[in-house]
Amino acid sequence: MSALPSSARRGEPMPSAGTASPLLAVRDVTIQYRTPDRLVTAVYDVSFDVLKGDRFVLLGPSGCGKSTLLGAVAGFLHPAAGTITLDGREVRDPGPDRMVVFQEFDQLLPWKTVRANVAYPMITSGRFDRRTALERADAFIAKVGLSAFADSHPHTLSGGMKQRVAIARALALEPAMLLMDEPFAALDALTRRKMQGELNELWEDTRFTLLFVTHSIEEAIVIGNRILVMTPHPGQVRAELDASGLGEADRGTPAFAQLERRIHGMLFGEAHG
Amino acid sequence: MSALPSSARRGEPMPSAGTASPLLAVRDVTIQYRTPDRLVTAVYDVSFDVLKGDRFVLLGPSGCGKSTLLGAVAGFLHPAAGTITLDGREVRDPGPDRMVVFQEFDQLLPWKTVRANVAYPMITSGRFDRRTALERADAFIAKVGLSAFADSHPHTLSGGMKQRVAIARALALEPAMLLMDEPFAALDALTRRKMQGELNELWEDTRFTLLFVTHSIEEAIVIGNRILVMTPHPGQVRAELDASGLGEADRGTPAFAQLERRIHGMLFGEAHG
Amino acid sequence: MAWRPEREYRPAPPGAIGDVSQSLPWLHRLAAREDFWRLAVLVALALVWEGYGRWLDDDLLFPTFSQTVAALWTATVSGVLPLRTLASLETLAMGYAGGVALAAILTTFATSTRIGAALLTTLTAMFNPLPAIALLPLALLWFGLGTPSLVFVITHSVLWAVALNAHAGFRSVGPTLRKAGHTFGLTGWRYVAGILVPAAFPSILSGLKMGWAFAWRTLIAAELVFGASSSGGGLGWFIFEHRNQLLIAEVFAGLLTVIAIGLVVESLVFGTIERRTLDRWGMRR
Amino acid sequence: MAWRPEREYRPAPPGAIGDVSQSLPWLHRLAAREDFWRLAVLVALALVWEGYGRWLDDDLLFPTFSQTVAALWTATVSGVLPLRTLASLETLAMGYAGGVALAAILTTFATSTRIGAALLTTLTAMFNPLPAIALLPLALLWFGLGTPSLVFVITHSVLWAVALNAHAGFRSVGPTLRKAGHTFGLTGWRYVAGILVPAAFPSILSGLKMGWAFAWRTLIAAELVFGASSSGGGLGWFIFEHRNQLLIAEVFAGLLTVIAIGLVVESLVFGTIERRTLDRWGMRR
Amino acid sequence: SEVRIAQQFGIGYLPMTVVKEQKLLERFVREAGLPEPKVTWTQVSGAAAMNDALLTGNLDFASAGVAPMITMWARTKGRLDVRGVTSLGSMPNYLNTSNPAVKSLADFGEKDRIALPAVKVGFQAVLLQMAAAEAFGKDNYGKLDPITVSMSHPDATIALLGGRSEVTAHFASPPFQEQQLQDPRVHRVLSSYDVLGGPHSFNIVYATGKFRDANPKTVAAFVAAIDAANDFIARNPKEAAALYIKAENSKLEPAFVENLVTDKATRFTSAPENTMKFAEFMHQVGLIKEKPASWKDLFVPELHGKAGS
Ligand SMILES: Nc1ncnc2c1ncn2[C@@H]1O[C@H](COP(=O)(O)OP(=O)(O)OP(=O)(O)O)[C@@H](O)[C@H]1O
Ligand SMILES: Nc1ncnc2c1ncn2[C@@H]1O[C@H](COP(=O)(O)OP(=O)(O)OP(=O)(O)O)[C@@H](O)[C@H]1O
Ligand SMILES: [Mg+2]
Ligand SMILES: [Mg+2]
Repeated sequence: MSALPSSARRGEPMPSAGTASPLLAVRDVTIQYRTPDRLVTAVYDVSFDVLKGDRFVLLGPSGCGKSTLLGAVAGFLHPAAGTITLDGREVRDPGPDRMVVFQEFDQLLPWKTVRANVAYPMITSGRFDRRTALERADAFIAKVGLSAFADSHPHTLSGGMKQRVAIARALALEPAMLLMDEPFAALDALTRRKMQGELNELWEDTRFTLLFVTHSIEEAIVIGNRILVMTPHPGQVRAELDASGLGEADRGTPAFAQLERRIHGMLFGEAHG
Repeated sequence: MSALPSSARRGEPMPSAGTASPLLAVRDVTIQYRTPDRLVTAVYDVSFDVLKGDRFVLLGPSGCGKSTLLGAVAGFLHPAAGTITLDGREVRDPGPDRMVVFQEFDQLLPWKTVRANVAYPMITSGRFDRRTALERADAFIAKVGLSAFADSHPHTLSGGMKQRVAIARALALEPAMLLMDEPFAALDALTRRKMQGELNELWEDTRFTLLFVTHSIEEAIVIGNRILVMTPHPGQVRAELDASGLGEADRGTPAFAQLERRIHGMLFGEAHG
Repeated sequence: MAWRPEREYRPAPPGAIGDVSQSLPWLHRLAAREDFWRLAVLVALALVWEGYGRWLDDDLLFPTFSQTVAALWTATVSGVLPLRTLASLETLAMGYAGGVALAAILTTFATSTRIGAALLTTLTAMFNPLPAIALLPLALLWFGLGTPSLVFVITHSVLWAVALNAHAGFRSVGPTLRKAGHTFGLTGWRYVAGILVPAAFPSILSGLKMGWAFAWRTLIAAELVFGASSSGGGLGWFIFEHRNQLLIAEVFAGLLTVIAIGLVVESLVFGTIERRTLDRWGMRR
Repeated sequence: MAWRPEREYRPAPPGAIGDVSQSLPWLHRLAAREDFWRLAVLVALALVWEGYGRWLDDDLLFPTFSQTVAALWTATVSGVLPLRTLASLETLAMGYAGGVALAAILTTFATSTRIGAALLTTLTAMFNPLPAIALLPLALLWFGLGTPSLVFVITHSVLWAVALNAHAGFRSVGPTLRKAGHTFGLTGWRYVAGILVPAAFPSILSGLKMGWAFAWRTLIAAELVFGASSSGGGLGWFIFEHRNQLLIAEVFAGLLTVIAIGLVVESLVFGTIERRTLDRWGMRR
Repeated sequence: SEVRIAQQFGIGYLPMTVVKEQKLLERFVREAGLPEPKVTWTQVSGAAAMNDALLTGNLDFASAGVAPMITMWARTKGRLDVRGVTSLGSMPNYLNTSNPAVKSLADFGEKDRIALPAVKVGFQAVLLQMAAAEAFGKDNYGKLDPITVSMSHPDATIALLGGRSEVTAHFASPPFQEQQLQDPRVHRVLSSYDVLGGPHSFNIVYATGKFRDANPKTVAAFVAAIDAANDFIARNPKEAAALYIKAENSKLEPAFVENLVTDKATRFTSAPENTMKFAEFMHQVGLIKEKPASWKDLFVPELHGKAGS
């Protein structure tokens, strides 16, 4: 990959180094899928850093390898080349230090109540004892506004409620990083907006580190402070942008619209810069 | 139900009569569900008329009975009181004169190709012979832009593509009415907008009569020329509004925003009028 | 399009509509109950049996329901039938447990490796159609006469149905749930027990139900083939013995016991499990 | 948070990355094939059999694989085994067809009415655990000695597994697909055939597979009980005859035939159906 | 008209095999002045299936051991009225063992297992009980029952000869008993002839009263056919053995089969022998509720002229 610093940043030192030491460092990562008779390259030579407290968004068209990249960070997949390190240790397996919230509604264990679902990984990971886990579970269920449903089974909840439980479950574990793969994509537009707002509030509240996948430009800007724009398949980095000044409240402002247009241009091949 | 004409329309004749004779007439309809041990009223005393060529939207909060009402028009359910007539004949059973497009992606027959899916109801309904049906199928698949996928099976399509196939299938049959129950609710925001646009283009093209269910105010205004606003459970009519002047292109205009706010007020209990 | 007026309505307040959700009369609720219809079917079948038996009028061939019940009563009071039933149930329980345990191992293996999957499907296709007698020599060789061999054959009959269903169930567990489990740091046995088993529970349960039916079928048939020693002997032997003495009402009493136990286990044991698990979890197909 | 520079990159053009999608070497592709592993399992099993048989060295109890194959060859060349196999297959086909047909009726009934559902579940719970001998008197009474009775017993063994699975499959057809079918104006039989059957096909197929295994099991066992007219007799009778003459290698040859047919049907017939339907439709669980 | 006959496996059914192969029944029916019947032969694997087939009207002539036939007689008396039509001859059944320590019934220990086709109720089980009654006293007829196990003849033979299972003894029947005795480790403990004090009928052909009343000439012709078959066997044992091997598709040595046929303990005769002793014993131990007054109660009048017992 030929790094071409944009005009604004020309001549600066290694940009990915930043100033603080990164929590997550993805370096020259290439990821391939092995199908029964082919070897498919999904992600090619991607590098980026996520700092502690970042809301880092992976944005790109469908099929560009966002989920693949997130999966590699989560430990489900192993890069064919390059390294992924979390807090200096290489990522090998999935683990409770990188909780994942998926797009699908079926990520909750249907055989457990909402409370048990939230408490379960806390207990199995051995990080909290049973009592503390249940207490924390109740606290985080309250945070996502579902206290009334703590004893319900997931199948009695709506899609949005399920996603909230999944977020509560992930946050309650205090993971080093929270990974979210289009968590709101299957929700209707109204609910989706509401959830975006809630996520931002939760972040204000607990300041977790977030790696967030989406293919909605608007969502990327509302949620992220850094946005990694990816190319179509095979996924490469197109740009790493700053969105720290823009949030929900800025929807419809000129700055918001400008960034939106800029990203749109990058994604859909119009002139940039 | 006490009909209370709004200030703007006071003193006018039976409003539901309109000027043309209605294609679909729903009169004082109450619908109840019989669960194993209870009888639940879902829709109470609802009346409205749909004229030929209308894009009639049922709008209301989740659980207010929109799907129930649409199901009764489709013939899946029978009103406990009141009558539903289509072209003067009472609706008793489902039939190919009222094709339904559902919210769920699994409404296509997975064991048939896209072409066969579109052709199947034309053949089973006996309205078209096999050859004509296949020709029409191809024509309508082209209309929704899926000609390249005519020989694919549904499981290889994305959610949006599946909904397009369902729409093509419904339109190809030339039903007296097209019923759509939140057909775009499960799509991501980008795709959703695109599909709304496509639906409007199709309507410009073929001028079918549409009964459309949604709980998105914006979608209701973009799609509908008439909007029936319903109350929360049990569903009653809150208002029947005109939106014939507003479409996609008007998103963000003051008129659009005003209607949006007015409906919002009706739905969420703020002062109206 | 002609101009149409807008309209606003003042909806009726909730109280004015009457009970939004009303109780149904008891007859309706009764008719909605599964048990009621099952009972009706049982009664109807008993009546048909009695009628046909009376019409045939040949107690050597097909005794009536009442004759069978009388024989059942006598055999129960004398203590023979309960004893034999107990013996059968004991054997059955052991064989069933063995089959389920083996199925668990085989399925775990099949779920974790390619060759394991091939082994399971191939073995199932091979051994599932084999009748119990085919195993007789090996059973006798390895386990000797009597109960251990019976247990072996029952194990064989249960194993494939349970393993096949469990494997299918495991395979159908969605990738999201799998990944979620891995994210929790679950691996190996804890992963299987914590995620796969409950997620595949509908399939596993239907395998267990089927396995149960086979176990009975096999037991009754195998007790005849395998050295039932005269001291012990289960229900199968009870049936065979009376058949040899042409005491057909007793034979039917034995079969009725099999049926009754089957119904009880089906509705009480499996029914309760289903209600406590699948229904509560919203996983009933 | 410290300030961080924005960056833009110029991604490598597609050509520069090399083949985005490469072919794998043949060894990898072979290892990915199910058939390869199945074959490996079969060969391994044959080797184990041969080894154990040689070690036991008791051809009365457990002949080796090679002895069995030799007996199979002789019996095949003499034409006896093919004849018997054919006879069995014929009976099997009739019984299987009968079971499937009855299951279709019962399931249609169960799907359309409450009492039908109760009937199906109750009858299944009752009759599924009953061994074939329990039906012997009725079979003889209604159908007489010989093939018709065999067909009846096989029908019985197939019926419940198929009906149970089909019913479960029908129940699992989603409401959307149901409604879609109704919207097309389909009712009654056209609705069942056009919507329910294909939608429930995975379940139905697994029921058919299970029914097939039972049919074999039952046939082999039942041929012993029902006997054979001097002219005919199937595989079960072949096994019984040779067992009576203590020709155990021939007995095993008979069982091997059963296994071989099972494997062929499983992989050719059902495998092909699965590939042509479920896989193509994306309905494989 | 059709005549439906069923037989089982084994050399004990040799007379029926001869009747079948030489079409003797057809001949005697013709000679009795009736039109030649269509005779259907069926093989059935056990007495229970045989009885079911007879009771459901699927058979005209059934054949089984003495014990099942007596049970059938007792249970159908006064209704279907099943009776013996003819004996298929007398043959000894041997109790063989592979335990060298066992010389008589008294030597069987806790660890021994005696295999029988059906414990307590079958032909061999009744024989063993009769032997036990003689050895240990009338009331101790059930003394050996606890060490008996149910097993078919071939399975028991494999178990006994294999020497790997607990089965140490087998109350067998021809030809299995002779095959077992070819193994030097196996010896005979007793013969059923010792128990009954002489030859006894082994297998019986029986029919329902309804059939007998409707077809008296066919019944008589059947007896005559069996007599003719017995005559043939006595005069041409070698050919009879060859006939058996061909009909049963047997892999046994012709000489071995011929030895079975010519064994001096074997008598192919239609006359029932010592059947009353069976009936009395079965009545005594409660297997049947009613005792026949004499052997003639058990059999059709056509046989009453013979030297039965
Ligand atoms: N299991 C797999 N086997 C083979 N190829 C795969 C597999 N999963 C993904 N791919 C390929 O990798 C590429 C990236 O897929 P990925 O799911 O990461 O995309 P994505 O950016 O998450 O898309 P979306 O927005 O639709 O979720 C795709 O083009 C696809 O062809
Ligand atoms: N099968 C059913 N049995 C009993 N009650 C039902 C059933 N289906 C719906 N209801 C009740 O009827 C009411 C209306 O349901 P309906 O599905 O029509 O709402 P909706 O407006 O379509 O909601 P949504 O926007 O969530 O689709 C609900 O409050 C629900 O409680
Ligand atoms: Mg993705
Ligand atoms: Mg709805």
